Amino acid sequence: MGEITLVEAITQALAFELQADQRVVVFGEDVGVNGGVFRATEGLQDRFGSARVLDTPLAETMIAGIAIGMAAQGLRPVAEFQFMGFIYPALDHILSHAGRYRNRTRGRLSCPIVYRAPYGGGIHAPEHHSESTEALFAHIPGLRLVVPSSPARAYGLLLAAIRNPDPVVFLEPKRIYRAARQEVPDSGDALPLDRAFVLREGTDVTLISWGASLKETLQAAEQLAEEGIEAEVIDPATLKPLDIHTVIDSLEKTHRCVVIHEAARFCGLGAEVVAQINEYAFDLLHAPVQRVTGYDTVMPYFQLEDEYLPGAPRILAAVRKALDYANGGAV
Amino acid sequence: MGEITLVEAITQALAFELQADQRVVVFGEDVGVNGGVFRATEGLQDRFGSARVLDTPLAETMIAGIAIGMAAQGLRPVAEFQFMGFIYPALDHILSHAGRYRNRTRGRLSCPIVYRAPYGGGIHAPEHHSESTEALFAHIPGLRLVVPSSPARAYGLLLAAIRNPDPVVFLEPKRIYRAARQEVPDSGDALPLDRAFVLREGTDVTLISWGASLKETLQAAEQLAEEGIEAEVIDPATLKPLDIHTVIDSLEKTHRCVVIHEAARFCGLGAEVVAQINEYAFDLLHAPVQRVTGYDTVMPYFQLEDEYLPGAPRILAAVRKALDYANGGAV
Amino acid sequence: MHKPRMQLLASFDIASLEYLDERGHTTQALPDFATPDTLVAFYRQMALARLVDDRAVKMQRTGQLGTYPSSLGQEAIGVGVGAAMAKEDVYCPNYRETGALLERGVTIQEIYAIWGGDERGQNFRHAREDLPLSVPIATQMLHGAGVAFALKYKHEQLGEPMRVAVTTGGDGSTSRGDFYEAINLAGDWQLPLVVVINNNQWAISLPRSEQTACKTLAQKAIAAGIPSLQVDGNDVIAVREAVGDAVERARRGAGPSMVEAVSYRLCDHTTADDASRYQPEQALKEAWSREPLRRLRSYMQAHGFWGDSQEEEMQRELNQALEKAVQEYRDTPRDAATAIFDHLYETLPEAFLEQYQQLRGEN
Amino acid sequence: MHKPRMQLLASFDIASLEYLDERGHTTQALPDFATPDTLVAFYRQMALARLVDDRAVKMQRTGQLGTYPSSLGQEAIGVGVGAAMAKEDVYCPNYRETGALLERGVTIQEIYAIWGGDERGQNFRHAREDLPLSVPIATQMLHGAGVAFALKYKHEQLGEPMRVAVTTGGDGSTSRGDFYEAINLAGDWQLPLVVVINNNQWAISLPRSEQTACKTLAQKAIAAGIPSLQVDGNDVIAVREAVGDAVERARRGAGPSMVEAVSYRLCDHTTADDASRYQPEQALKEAWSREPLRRLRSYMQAHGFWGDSQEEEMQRELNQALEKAVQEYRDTPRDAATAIFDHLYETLPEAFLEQYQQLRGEN
Ligand SMILES: Cc1ncc(C[n+]2csc(CCOP(=O)(O)OP(=O)(O)O)c2C)c(N)n1
Ligand SMILES: Cc1ncc(C[n+]2csc(CCOP(=O)(O)OP(=O)(O)O)c2C)c(N)n1
Ligand SMILES: [Mg+2]
Ligand SMILES: [Mg+2]
Repeated sequence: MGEITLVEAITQALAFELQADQRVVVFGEDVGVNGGVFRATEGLQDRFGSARVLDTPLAETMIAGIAIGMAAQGLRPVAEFQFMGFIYPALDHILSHAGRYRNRTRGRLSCPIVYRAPYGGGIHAPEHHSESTEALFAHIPGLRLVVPSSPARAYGLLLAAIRNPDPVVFLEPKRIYRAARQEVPDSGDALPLDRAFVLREGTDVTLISWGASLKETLQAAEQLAEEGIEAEVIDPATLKPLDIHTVIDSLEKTHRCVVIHEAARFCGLGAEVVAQINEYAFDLLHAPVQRVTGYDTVMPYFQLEDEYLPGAPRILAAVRKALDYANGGAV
Repeated sequence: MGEITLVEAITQALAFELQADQRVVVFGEDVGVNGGVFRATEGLQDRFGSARVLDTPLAETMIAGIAIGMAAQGLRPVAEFQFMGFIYPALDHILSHAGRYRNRTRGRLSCPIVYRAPYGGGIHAPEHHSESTEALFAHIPGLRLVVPSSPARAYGLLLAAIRNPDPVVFLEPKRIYRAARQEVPDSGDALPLDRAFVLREGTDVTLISWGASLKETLQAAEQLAEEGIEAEVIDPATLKPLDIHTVIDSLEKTHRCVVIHEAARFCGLGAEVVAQINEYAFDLLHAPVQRVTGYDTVMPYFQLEDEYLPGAPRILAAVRKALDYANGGAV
Repeated sequence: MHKPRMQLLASFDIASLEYLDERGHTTQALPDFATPDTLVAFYRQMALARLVDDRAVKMQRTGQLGTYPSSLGQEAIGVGVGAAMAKEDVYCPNYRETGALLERGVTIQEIYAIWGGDERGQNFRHAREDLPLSVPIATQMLHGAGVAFALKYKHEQLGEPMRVAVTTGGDGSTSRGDFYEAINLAGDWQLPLVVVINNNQWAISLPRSEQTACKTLAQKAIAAGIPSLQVDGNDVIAVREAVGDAVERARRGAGPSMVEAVSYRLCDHTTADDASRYQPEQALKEAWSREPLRRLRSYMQAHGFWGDSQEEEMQRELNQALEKAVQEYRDTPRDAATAIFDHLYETLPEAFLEQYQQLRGEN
Repeated sequence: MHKPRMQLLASFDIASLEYLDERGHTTQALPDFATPDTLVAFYRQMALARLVDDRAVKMQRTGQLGTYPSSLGQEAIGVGVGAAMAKEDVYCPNYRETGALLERGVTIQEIYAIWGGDERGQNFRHAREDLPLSVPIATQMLHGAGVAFALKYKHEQLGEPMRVAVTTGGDGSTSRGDFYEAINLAGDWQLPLVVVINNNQWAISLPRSEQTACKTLAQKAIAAGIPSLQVDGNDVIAVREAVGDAVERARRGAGPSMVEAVSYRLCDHTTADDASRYQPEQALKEAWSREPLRRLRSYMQAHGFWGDSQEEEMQRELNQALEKAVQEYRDTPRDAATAIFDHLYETLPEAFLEQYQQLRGEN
């Protein structure tokens, strides 16, 4: 088989489920002949036909909306938005309908939909091609929000998302689409949703991140290890619902925490992580949880995007702030 | 003059600014002849003509989008969305353009727009008519987010919003549109944006809320006062940017805090408030900040909406939890 | 200035269909389906819709129901649409189609539950596959296109018989991008979708003439490359014929089409509205002279298969059915508070259990 | 089955306009503006656009520019549109209109800055009121409608001279609700808006034929009740004539209209694309035979006002200008990091000062 990249793992999962389940259809802009602008659907139309892998006209509201009708009829639509920057016209249908259909009909109809989109910055793309607005989806009731951070997790979580009986927004960190290769057997085995993954064990500080930022987070952890500081690194993977238990377990050991994300800080997902830690682990904290995030400004055009993205130095600075925090926390 | 309601204060502010500034135009669905479904624009078309107070076709993306072109040409558009539940198709333009135009053009063009919408539950309206999704807008860079909670603040803050050189999402708590009357002189005096209002002083606990929930929050404060517990009640009013200083000042006295909002909890604005308190006032806290919020489910049809909305009993329970918290907090 | 020479690329016609004029006189031979039995059945359903709406408005006034959108004056559209569909077709409604809902087997109690603030009303006992009532204007049209895709897919890929999706929306809905994106996709993918525009001349306070510069709403289908026509929406025979034709076209794989049915909203937008603020009295008076029930009754009476005794008998029966439904609605106990979580996800994620318990008063 | 009798309500024709055929032969008398001087100026601008695009692609390949969308093959549309506008009109562009941008006075350096990842490029030195390049497809059309409203408002309310908004979008843009909502409003409010659809036959990999079932894109204007026509988008004279006519109509208060200009994308969608994956080689070859520069040059040569020496002289001049611009682009120092906050709000709110300082390395 050989090792595959994250984006290849996406393709592999789509192919597996298209093969296994006749109800699965894949559609979006340029996903057919062209195989998607990132090649995430490469070869799928050839293999499964243009009745199951479809190029849509250019209309995101439509892509979101038809998925709901398809799902209500028992299909398993997997809809691609070409970039997260073009998902906003779809928000109405995701929020007003996909996340509500089961509840609205008291279980009569449901929306087992996967809305996929590449997301995040760092690839020197034009404006609107580098968005990280996962928090918008995290606030919407009735959804799941999933972000993979490795080929194996991309494969296993996407399978889980497609099989999940409720709608999932599945954001793919495009900066690491091809950053690493991994052996990912095409076993059809899903990974659990709603469960965090501990990527690195440690006792001194808990680092929480997801998607592409885990790259810098793990780098920072390595660097800390050289100084004898052992960071525990947690990838929630499912951002909503959030597996806070894994975080609390970690805080029992470390008592210090840093949350890292690319998105703007204000009302970002980091805030929810901090709030839940405040609620469930207040007494465990020896220092305020630090947030290392994108700034509260627009994702800049690419000449300045590295200034915007939280890199290892900013993560390290935050860790040191947490570690150096005057012994003891509140009062 | 007599006392006026919150919705009348909105009308009064719109009329003042239409009179004072030829660049102001007001538009939306049914805002003209009908005066708006809540009568917020009552009489304005009669007074200022149908060239300045306009009924649009039924299209929210359009309403958001044309405001941007108008503003780029130097007008001061005030756009109404009939209910917050119908604002989502507008999100793309607000996020991708209104919040970015000044930055994108490095100051050449800007978007001094006010996007108004009635919001919140509690009036026994049909589905989609009771939304509180302010957090979605709070996450968007380049915007201001303002929620008034009294006739006087509605008047002064709406004037400030219209005069503000950048886009403002102005959410009007419809449950209290007519809940109270107040003398509001038509002086044309704006209130400051980006500043919190202390509605009640107290020393024992800080209650933070906005919009309609302040009604129950203040009720709870009164009830606490009867027991000798003095709550300080803060209305941020401008939810983004958030005036955290006023909150910290309060925490210097109270050391305990409860945040109350109608919106769903997960990634709600309460999370940001908690996160900033964690960052700036960690040592001040004697108890974890409590969040009293809507549940993480869809706003129910009205038979169950009172189960959903955070009422005074839930606020009181949270205050007691904060007050009873085992002396001392962390460690 | 010299006018340049141009080459003609394409031409389009929009036509309209009517069988019964305002007085109930036929303007052309009726279609085969228009037997006395069928027409009586249509009339009965229209009368029922009117009763259901009327009672709903009264219940709202006495606090027994929330805001309610009556379909007074538009009964022919609802009933014509409902009658044109096969049971196994899928209806994707907006919120103002009492007649169509009743035809589809949605019960009166369910309709009242929905507007009485109870999601259980959307859990249709009979029309299991029909979509729930949709409040956000025109969104249901995209869902309808998705349903139509699924029906075509199941026919072509899984060998099921071809079924058709029918979606309705108002004149106002034709201004929304959703409407347009739906018909464009339907044309592009040749989906078995029928779009019915219920042009009742008003979108709350905005008259049809200010909604768009178009002469007809039917012509908007030209932008999607799909066929369309206008029908007299007060003529249930014309509605049934036009929609039936569209449904059959879709069923035989000949693709989508659109029907603009022109009627008039003879009531306030909803019980929360006061149409006298914006609606010319004269227009309303004139519209009453074109309303759908009377003209059909005139025709039935003129042709000798309807009279006062049948009318009385029918009204009695319908009222009985209505009373029974109202009683059942009133007797339905409020849903449990925990219902707000019970159907949010198939299985409530652990992360929300604490909130669930809080709601149950357990912590 | 008996076919029902229908009444005709409305008819619509879509026509197309051309002056110069593929070989540069006139198919009808040219409009008055088409003097040798003007045509040379058009040709020159088209040639410049092609050079600017060509160099951009090369710079991208060598890492000096980010992703770039060339307008190769569509120069006649850009130049025709730009030439049809008065300086004081307002252009609301999409992202692929090099010719129009240059006509509007946007500098080559600015175009390169934008695609080189620098917002300063959007701060047009000359076209101060034109909207920035818009990446989210069709959104600019709504902004254009808003601009048109403002121009009409300033004319009617504030006594300013009437100006016109012109917006462009691709064939793909006509599938988005934004497009439709914009033209519907423009028709409804009779805005001074001209919508130009640059139909280059592709939306990335989706061919025009799969974007919509419509025979023409021009017919989509029927859904908004506004006039439209198709022009040969490889014929700069036809584009200039049709858009000029539309602009003048809007200027005299006669409302909006739409022009579909048919050309062909002779390049990859952007430098990030590989069109050979989806584009039939033959189609590309054929399209080259219709490209806009050669046919105009043939005409100019045949009519004796252009020859090899003029061509060489022009190419030399254009290349000089280009080199100068490239040099200026390369010499522009990167913007300060704090720029990401400097223009977010007119005045940075206190709440974000801490982040600003962090960015400056101050804490
Ligand atoms: C997207 C959206 N915007 C606004 C509303 C508020 N609203 C409810 S009905 C209505 C008018 C609808 O008019 P029309 O489509 O003609 O249908 P009708 O009510 O006449 O049946 C409006 C504006 C809504 N429900 N959805
Ligand atoms: C709303 C939106 N969706 C998707 C994209 C990604 N995208 C960029 S260009 C393009 C195709 C556009 O085709 P067309 O409108 O014909 O313009 P052209 O590129 O051919 O000039 C797509 C899908 C986008 N920029 N905006
Ligand atoms: Mg209507
Ligand atoms: Mg194109």
